Amino acid sequence: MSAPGEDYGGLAPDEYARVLEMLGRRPNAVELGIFAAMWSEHCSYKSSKKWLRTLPTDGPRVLQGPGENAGAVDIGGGLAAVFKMESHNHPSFIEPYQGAATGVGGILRDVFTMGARPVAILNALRFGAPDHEATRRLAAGVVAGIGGYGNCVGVPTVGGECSFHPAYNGNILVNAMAVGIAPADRLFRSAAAGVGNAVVYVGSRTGRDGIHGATMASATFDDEAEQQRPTVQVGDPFTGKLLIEACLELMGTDAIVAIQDMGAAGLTSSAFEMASKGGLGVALDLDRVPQREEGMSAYEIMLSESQERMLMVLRPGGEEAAEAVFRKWGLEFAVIGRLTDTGRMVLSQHGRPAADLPIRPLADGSPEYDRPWTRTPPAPHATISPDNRDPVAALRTVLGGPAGASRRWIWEQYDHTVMGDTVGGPGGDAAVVRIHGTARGLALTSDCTPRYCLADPVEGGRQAVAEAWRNLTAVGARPLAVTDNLNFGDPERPEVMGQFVGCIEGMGEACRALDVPVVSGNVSLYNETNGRAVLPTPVVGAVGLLDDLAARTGMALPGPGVALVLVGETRGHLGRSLWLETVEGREEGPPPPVDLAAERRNGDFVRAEIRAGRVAACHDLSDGGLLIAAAEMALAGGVGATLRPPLDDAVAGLFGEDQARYLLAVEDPEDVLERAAAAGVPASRIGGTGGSALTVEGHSSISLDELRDLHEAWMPAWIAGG
Amino acid sequence: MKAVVIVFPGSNCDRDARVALEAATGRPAAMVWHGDPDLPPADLVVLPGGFSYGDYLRPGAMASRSPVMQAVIRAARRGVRVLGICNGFQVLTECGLLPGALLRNAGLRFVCRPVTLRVETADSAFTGGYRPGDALRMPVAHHDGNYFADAGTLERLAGEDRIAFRYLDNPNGSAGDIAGILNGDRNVLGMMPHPERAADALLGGTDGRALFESLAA
Amino acid sequence: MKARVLVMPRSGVLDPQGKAVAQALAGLGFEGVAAARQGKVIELELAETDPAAAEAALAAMCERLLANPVIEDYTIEIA
Amino acid sequence: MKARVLVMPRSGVLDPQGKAVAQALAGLGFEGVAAARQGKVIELELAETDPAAAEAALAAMCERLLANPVIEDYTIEIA
Ligand SMILES: Nc1ncnc2c1ncn2[C@@H]1O[C@H](COP(=O)(O)OP(=O)(O)O)[C@@H](O)[C@H]1O
Ligand SMILES: [Mg+2]
Repeated sequence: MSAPGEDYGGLAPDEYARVLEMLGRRPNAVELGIFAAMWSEHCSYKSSKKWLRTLPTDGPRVLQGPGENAGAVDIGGGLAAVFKMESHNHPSFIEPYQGAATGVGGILRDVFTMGARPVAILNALRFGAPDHEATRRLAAGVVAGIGGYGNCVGVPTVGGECSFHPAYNGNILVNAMAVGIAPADRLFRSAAAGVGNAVVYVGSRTGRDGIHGATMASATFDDEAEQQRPTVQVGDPFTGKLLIEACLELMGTDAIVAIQDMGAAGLTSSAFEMASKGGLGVALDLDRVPQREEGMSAYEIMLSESQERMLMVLRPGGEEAAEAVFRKWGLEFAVIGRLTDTGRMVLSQHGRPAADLPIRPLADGSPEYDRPWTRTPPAPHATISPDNRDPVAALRTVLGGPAGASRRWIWEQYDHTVMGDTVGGPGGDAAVVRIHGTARGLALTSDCTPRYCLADPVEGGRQAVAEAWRNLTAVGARPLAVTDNLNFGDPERPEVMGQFVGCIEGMGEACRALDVPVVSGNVSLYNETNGRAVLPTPVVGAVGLLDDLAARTGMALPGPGVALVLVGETRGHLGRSLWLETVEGREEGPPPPVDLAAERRNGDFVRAEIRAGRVAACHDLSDGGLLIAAAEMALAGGVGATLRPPLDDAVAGLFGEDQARYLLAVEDPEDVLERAAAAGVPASRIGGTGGSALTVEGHSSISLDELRDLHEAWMPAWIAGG
Repeated sequence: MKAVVIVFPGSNCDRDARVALEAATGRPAAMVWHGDPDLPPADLVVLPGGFSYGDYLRPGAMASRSPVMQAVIRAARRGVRVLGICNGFQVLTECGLLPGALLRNAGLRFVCRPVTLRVETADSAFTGGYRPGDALRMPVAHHDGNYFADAGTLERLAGEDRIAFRYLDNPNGSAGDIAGILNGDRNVLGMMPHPERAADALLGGTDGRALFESLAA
Repeated sequence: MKARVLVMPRSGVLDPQGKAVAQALAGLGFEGVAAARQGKVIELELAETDPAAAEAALAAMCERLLANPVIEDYTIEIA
Repeated sequence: MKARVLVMPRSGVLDPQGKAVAQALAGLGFEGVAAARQGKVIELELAETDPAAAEAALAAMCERLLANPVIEDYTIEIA
């Protein structure tokens, strides 16, 4: 939630004035708390919605765009892929294990609330500098927490990303994405219907978890201050797993009219959203809410963020069967109210009215700001003197340091093989998860390059989408749609707002050009400490489809005697490159420009070649450029390779981060090159496989064993404190 | 062969086990809820992987006390084969069908990675499809797989040829690199690695398949 | 000198393990267990011989490592 | 009546958590920690009011569920 001001329970003065006008009286404490929660940045998207509306959200495959718990796209065979990404940045900074764990729990709920069985989790992590005093502890806790929840519920964590930068010292980012599969014609939604229908609470009991600290500190509530002190949310993945099974079991019947998980602002926002979407009212008896502790106030019950809870509207007569399902799974079940035709939310506790608020006006009347913003000035060109330093020495630095080192230490703590459908787990481009019981698969990835976004938000926004699209393409998948998690600093600062606006502009363009609508997402603002904002980090999570798992590829080189073909144009763009940052220690220059037409042309070409079975291995070029990609492919395949630098300036040719490029291992290069020429796609043969070393022609070489040790050593050594 | 898979609250490899069993036997496997006091007639009972009861208190502790386990113990005593994988192994040691205990991994972290196992004995219905010395690749995925037993027990296990598998690359600190053990009657096997996740070429290996096939034979 | 540190979930903080233990005990037929909470206990063997100094050192260890003040409370017991 | 059950790794049983605690304390500069062992503490709220009866019930709970005799010893403390 946003950082509320001191007065009016967190509302701005003009927002409070609007409350007075809407009610025609002063709100009581509970009502004020509800307004503050519903109109918080987190729940109302007041700073961002003007811009979110500019993103493309529709397409022939879209079954559900933004606005529900998760987005959904048609994946054929009568099935839908349901997915969304969400942040748990602030809670993870306060308590890394529980913050990350509850982040995973929350995003899983968003997905199974739609009627989908969760099949995969991804995570995008941003930590501060490795040598910052808090980073090690935070990283260890966050990774353990993500694993702790996902492993226990038995949903494989198949991919993600992780990077470090001092801008995250005071604000780490923990974004989790969940993907599920549902029958396409049985998606569940949250709009309440049927006056008189039961409003039902299921899951865990309500405690004083996560009630917003700053709101709690407001003048009205400091009576029993100690007792009311909010507590950190603790995840209970065991109950989470039971809740998944119980909900999916009940969803197999026709008992449910509408369902909504209790996420941020708990019962308040779930009840409000269900009623307002259905144009109805709701009357709740708070005494019936299952409570973990004695003496909880109406305010606490309404604003608790206890985990593993859901709200449902049931069909008349469905209550008994539903209760039996939840009892069988050992979960709470309580009818806590009814839908009404009054259009109001009426709460009672201990037989007395506790709140009475109009639903539609509160929902529709939520503030929307057109925050002032300034466009990020173009980054001056970085002068990089061309020289012929040894590219292999630079490779050692990049691959053996925090930016380029293997993330194995992270993903080995995640069960990525449970559910028996992980065809491609972490360590490749996109992860590939089989659609259970079929020969088809989903390709999944998450990407963002914040250092590009900082230098040029529009290019950075474009690039995040393009890289995600490329990762899907690199395994042979057809990109379907994306979700996003927009992590930025304080939107009340025009520079930050300018970054936000720029990134969205770039993302929207790329989504249109690459035909991937945004079907869900999340915005996390105010990620800053003492006026220092995080790097603009619009993480893109993308989902693609493989119609035939046999026609896919991975990045492992297949063996000796295969040609390496570079697809896409190499200009040697070193501005904002990993090389410039890690080898030269300079964060300078504009990021590489993204040519969306070239992305599309090159990607469509590569995908067609993969599907035709002409590609033995493929890796898209991103962070670190060509030589890093070649090294990763050689390590994955356990076979060496020799590479000819594509430019005279070897460093620029090997480390430039020009976009829209792929490195392919192919049996018949002439054939592929001919086809590329016919399609207008730049491609050239730049080397071949063999031996047990990676060699740069005209320079030096490094054995795979040494390369592997370098690549694998950094992260475990760092965590161990070395 | 009639196989039964027990579902505890928090089991999460129950479906995976069923898929592998059905592929090997060509017959549907029955899923039995932990609260059932009885088992349907079966030749094989599988206790699947997962986090029964969240692994709270001790992994497998609460599951080993569920109603269905009394029936499983009786069946095992009658000679019905019982296979415990991962959390199922933990349940088997907790209920006393197998000796020893599974402690927290020596590295204190959850570990999910492919490991290499050496088949130590082919003398059981589970391992009859392998030869002693065979090296098998299959994944582990656990937080508490560090096998412990007192010296006497370890000696007896080895002396009675009851060590089914040892790790060649011990991922968790297990005593004697033990990855799986048999009971004295050789009809109960507990193992930490997941053979059901290594029974499909698409998922990167089929070394686990022979275990299910030899049970089905 | 031997010492013992007890680290418990703070009151109000959800304790899924304790909840599961209470339920399991009830399931086994143990009646009258109204609530259970689970924490950890760390037994330490200290070179320090002065109780007051030991207590101070233990408090520092709890603050820095043994307990997580956001969700846990600790108690120090010196033998 | 409140009671407390302490469950510790038996001597001779490897205690990776205790070992890690001792190492981490040394790493943080706490000297003179010769050894550390980590176990569990379970605090129970019992309906029983007779200490002897409570003790007997707790012993039964430990035997049946709370401790695993292969690896753990338990101690019962009644408030
Ligand atoms: N936090 C993480 N969780 C799981 N997998 C991760 C994580 N961080 C990185 N990975 C995996 O490591 C590999 C390399 O990541 P990255 O360099 O971001 O890939 P790319 O550049 O292809 O997008 C990917 O397979 C990714 O899924
Ligand atoms: Mg990639």
